[in-house]
Amino acid sequence: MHSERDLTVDYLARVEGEGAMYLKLQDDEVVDLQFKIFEPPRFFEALLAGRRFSEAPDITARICGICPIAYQTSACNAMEDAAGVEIPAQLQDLRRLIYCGEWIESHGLHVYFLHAPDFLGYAGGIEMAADFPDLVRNGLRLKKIGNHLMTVLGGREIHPVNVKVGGFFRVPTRSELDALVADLEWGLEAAVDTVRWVSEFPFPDFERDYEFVAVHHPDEYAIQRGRIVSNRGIDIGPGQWPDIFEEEHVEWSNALHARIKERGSYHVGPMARYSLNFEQLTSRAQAEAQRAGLGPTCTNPFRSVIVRAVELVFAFEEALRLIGSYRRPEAPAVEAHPRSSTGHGVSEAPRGILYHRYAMDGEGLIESAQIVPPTSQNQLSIEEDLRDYIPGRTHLSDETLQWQLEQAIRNYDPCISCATHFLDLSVERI
Amino acid sequence: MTQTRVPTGTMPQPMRPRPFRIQDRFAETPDTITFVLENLEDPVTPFRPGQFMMIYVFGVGEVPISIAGNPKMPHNLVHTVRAVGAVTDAICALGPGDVVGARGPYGRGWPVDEATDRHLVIVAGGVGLAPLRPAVLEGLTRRGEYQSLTLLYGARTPTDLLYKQDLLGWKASPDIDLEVTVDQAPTDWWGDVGMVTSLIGRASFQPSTTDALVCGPEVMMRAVARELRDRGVAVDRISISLERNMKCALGFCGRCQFGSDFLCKSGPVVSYGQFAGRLSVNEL
Amino acid sequence: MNHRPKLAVWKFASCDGCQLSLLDCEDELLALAEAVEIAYFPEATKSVIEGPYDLSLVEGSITTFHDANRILEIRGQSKALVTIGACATAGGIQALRNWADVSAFTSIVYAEPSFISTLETSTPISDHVGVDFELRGCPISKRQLIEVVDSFLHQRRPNVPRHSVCVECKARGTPCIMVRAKVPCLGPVTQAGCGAICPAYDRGCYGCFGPSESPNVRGLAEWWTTLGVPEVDLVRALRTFNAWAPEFREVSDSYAQ
Amino acid sequence: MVTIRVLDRNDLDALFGVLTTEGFEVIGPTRRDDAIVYDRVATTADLPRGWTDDQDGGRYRLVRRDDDALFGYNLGPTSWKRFLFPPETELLRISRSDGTLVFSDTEHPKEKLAFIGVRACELAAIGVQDRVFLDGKFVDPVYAGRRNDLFVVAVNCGQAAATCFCVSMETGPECTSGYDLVLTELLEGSEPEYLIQSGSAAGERILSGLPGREASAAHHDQVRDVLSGTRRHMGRHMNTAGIRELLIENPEHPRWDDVAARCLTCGNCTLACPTCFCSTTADKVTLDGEAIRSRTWDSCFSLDFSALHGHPVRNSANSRYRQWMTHKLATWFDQFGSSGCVGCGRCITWCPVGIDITAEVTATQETVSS
Ligand SMILES: Cc1cc2nc3c(=O)[nH]c(=O)nc-3n(C[C@H](O)[C@H](O)[C@H](O)COP(=O)(O)OP(=O)(O)OC[C@H]3O[C@@H](n4cnc5c(N)ncnc54)[C@H](O)[C@@H]3O)c2cc1C
Ligand code: SF4
Ligand code: SF4
Ligand code: SF4
Repeated sequence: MHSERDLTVDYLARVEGEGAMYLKLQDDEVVDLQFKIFEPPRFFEALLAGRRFSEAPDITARICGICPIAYQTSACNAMEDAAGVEIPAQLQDLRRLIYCGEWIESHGLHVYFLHAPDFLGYAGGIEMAADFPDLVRNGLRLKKIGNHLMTVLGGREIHPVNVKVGGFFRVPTRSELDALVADLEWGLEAAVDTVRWVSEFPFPDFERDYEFVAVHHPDEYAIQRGRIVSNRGIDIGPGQWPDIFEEEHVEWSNALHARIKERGSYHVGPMARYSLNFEQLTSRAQAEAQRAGLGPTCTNPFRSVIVRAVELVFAFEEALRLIGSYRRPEAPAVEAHPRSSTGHGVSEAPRGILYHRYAMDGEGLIESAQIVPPTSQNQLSIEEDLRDYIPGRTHLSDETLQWQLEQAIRNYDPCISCATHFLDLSVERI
Repeated sequence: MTQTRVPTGTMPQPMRPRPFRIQDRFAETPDTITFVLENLEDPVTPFRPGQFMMIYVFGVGEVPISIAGNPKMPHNLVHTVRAVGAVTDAICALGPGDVVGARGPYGRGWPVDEATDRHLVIVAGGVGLAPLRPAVLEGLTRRGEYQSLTLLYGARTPTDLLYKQDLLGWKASPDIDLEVTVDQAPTDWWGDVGMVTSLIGRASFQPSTTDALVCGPEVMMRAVARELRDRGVAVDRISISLERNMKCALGFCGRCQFGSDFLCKSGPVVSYGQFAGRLSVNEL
Repeated sequence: MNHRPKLAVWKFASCDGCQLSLLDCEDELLALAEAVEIAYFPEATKSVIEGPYDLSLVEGSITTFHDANRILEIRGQSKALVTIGACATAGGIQALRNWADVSAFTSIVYAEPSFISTLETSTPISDHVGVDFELRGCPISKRQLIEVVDSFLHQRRPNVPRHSVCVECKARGTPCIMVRAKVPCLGPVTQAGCGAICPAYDRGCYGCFGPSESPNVRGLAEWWTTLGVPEVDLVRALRTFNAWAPEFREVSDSYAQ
Repeated sequence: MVTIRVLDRNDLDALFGVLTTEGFEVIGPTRRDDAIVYDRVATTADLPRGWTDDQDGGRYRLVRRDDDALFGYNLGPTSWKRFLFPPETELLRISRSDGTLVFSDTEHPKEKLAFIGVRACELAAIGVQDRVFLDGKFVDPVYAGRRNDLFVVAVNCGQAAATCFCVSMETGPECTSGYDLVLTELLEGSEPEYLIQSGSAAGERILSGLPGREASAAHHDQVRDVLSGTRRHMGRHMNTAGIRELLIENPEHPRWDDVAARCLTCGNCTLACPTCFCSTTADKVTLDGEAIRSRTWDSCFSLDFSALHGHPVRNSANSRYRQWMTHKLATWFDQFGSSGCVGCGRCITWCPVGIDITAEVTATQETVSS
């Protein structure tokens, strides 16, 4: 006798944006699986055409309210590549600092509000607060510190106004940054506690053999700049992106799927960064990771929550270091003059690599644009995780299975707004 | 340079209201409510007819509202409020036992003292009767001091009339000549139909020794004042009560300016003679 | 606690930033969750409580047939409906398609345009259903969001001034950037609410809160041209996150000709 | 008694020192964001040494001087009202308890302010706001609290900006009253010198504790020359004869439409003006249920300012510009016994589209008389 099941999640919760999952099962076999992104398309690549190169950071920030700094940074990197300008070290440091703010805010939100409730069996962070008020309050405070850092440097936390091609409009004063130190020091300890707390969550046994792709920089745990590397031999500059990666368009989704040419799926995000750049974490972050039971790589996607917490420790330490060594740059930005050229830019958004490519004309007008956000890159990997996760677990009730599958999606902290520039989960059992 | 005109030390905030408890609430019309307020800090709130209070609703805001009670009975504060927006809606939603803030009284009232030995003609339109009610009550108390006391009152429909009990009593009283008119009326209506201006011609008073007090919508006040003037009432013997936005009632916020005057200080009651020019300027 | 008002948060075409603003109210969030019942807010919680809802916050613009119908249903289930953010109040940046040929747009982005169903236009929610209050901004201000939610809880009108950004800029004490540095600024015709951030960070306001209560956009445009701003840049400046707002659109169209 | 001395820059630093020791918070001119603004200053090193301002309608630039003048500029965007009448002030807190409302005045920490570098027109402007906030039936405690212990170090202007017209308004350039100490910066020698004169007992006392020299006749001559030079170089002029009647009697003048086409109704002029005092008051309710009532700067250019039953009385730009200008130059006389304009020119410079109150007056005068 065959058992046929359909599981459908029409509207995935606790992800940024609108998506769904549809799964068709025949016995233990996955017959059909679609991770759908129905967030309406907004056509950013098209509407960028004809805009001035200097407008790209502000316009592309509107692709995603959760990680605007990532968009602004990748856009700046690409435009600076096109214009052929180098960003001096002090301004790079400031970029890194504001980016730390975004990591703190985004990871804080995901760990405490979006992901932890899955492990502890709550519908959401607010419901969790009823039983663990102090914990949730700490999560909020931690996240707020990230937001505050972005506000001081960027003017506001969502769609900051201070980032521009070439650097910043205005650079902060020493005293503005010093005022952040006490909070960041508190945050660092709170992040350490976070690692210890999440390391005790119940994790399913589930390991996958991913091709991890992340940005790598010889001098630092890569955030705002670097080359693209993988554990299977990729090591390219951002400009070679189109040689290695491609995007395909599937019928069920408003988001393009990115893949490695010929090889297929790959995995970007905290686990990729951690596994590829472990050596460059601070010793405290490494020690906390080890204490939490992680080795130098992590291949259980459910444990990404620990990796995010480790990255929180890192981000706080890094922010403190950057503030400690801050010297106000002479000029807030270097001039970028347009020229007819194409530029590529990558940076590590909280969810993984964010790639931008622009072609501009001699007047500085954008001719074409391509934006590949982390969630598009992880789509195949997410679908594969789901396929692999099901065998041996089909005895579970629809409800439990559905919850666990949703959780498997949330492992990626998918950002659907990004992916469409992109969830409903449906499982059908035949 | 050191400013010695004012004493140093802590001064109370003049914007601070005092708590008043609603004792009673009557619906005058579907959107207009009369409240009787009890001062929770002082036994009395003395005022002059035509003055107003700033009434505060928790979390919503503060608005100027005329005092509609009897000046001889200052133990309670009576207000009639028409719900037209954020604060007035909130006030009208309150009931007995609720507490509001109130500060005042503020402003220049009706010149009832100046009118002694003369004819006192009071003309009201719609809710404009609220600020005039204290003048009517004062006029009745001091009836002997006036040659005559007339109230001409117009409203859109009989339902829109305020103080219906008062009106019936006044109608029956020999001390006051009351004429009431409405724009539209059902068949059982006891008063007139037509504009309030049409009542002026019929009322018996001696224009040259008349003081008129007028309150209603601005267009109505202009029409009434012109009619009174045409009958021979001196323009500076016609008083009107003007309305402008007010936030402080102390002369600080600047909002109640009407040309050269702050209505919170030189108004709300002003002389028509002085304001006729300004009233004809658009958007002043 | 007796009946708490039910709050729902809905999403249409948008970046999620405005609803994230609610989660960014770190100091108020838990108190808010006590004052209201968060009945529908998928970005924050799986749990769904059936309508009707006392207050619906709607983010995003209408860009698909499906969404044009969905907003009708939401309106039907909502006692009060407040739109949040430039997408919902003016069509957002995606309203730039309203000047373009959408099929061309689709083929620029997607390899298989036939998979994509979308409307020709991106339009504000108020073009489709009655709206009780529009909260502007790209993104909205947290402070104003709390004010609006609180005002609906207490049935009072939100205190959200509609005057120009200049009022906040002067209160903040920033020397006007257009006057002191000839930097084109949309502040004088843009609604306050952000706290006049841009000029404080040494750049001109780019109009993300949309037109102010009585914007003389043409007057400002003429002044910009005297400052040497090319007309094409003027048009671009008016065509960003509130491009489809009538007061901005009218002037950008007249300069675009 | 009036004491007159001559100080050099170091002696001036001693003045900063004495004021700080006496517990004053010293506010003075300093360079920030490409402008000279008023903010906390600690020593003369914080002053804009060697900088001046170049101003015109809708235009302000900082320019280097070829000397070390500390007060060699005219006026920046900040006016002193910012400190006496702050942009936002909490007035009250209201809480609900035991079925009643409890109103508590917000306590404001006592401010002992010393202003350094107040110009003659600004002294006049403080005088104008004193009449608004202190001399009426009600006294504003916030203003009074800041005003009472104010110590004013004024400066006679050594130059006039292209937007200045204090001579027309009879408020400057010479400081004649309203100060505790007044300085004139003398730039003839190799190092700037400062002739300082007391104007109050408090000034007298502070001055007596300062170093410095006797003033010579030559010093006095220099002061006279400085002031007459400034008087001759007024950048703007306003004919104030009959101005009150002109504006009050011409509310329907076509010039109002002309300016309305240009005016952005942004309100900058009112906010930059040192005498404008208008405000709004609103509640903010915290989620734990306390209401906070605060007063913030407002402007007759905002529609809510004149709202009656939801509709503004002054809806057109025309009527709002008319309210502003008529109030400044005409109805102010009736309300407060002086002009509301002191001739500082800030509204001209800081109007983003350069609308010029003096030019508007002239245009109206010309068309009315012809
Ligand atoms: C001296 C005086 C006496 C008054 N007496 C009464 C009275 O006895 N009964 C009565 O019902 N009404 C009276 N009014 C009118 C009443 O103050 C307004 O209806 C009320 O302010 C409207 O506020 P709102 O918040 O309900 O309306 P909204 O329209 O929501 O208010 C919007 C804004 O406009 C202001 N505003 C609107 N209308 C007025 C107005 N007419 N006057 C001042 N500010 C206004 C409010 O303060 C607020 O700033 C009086 C007004 C004045 C000036
Ligand atoms: S009106 Fe203009 S010139 Fe006159 S005091 Fe005000 S800002 Fe200065
Ligand atoms: S000009 Fe306008 S803002 Fe200034 S004081 Fe007069 S009414 Fe108030
Ligand atoms: S005159 Fe100038 S500063 Fe004043 S409101 Fe008009 S445009 Fe703004």
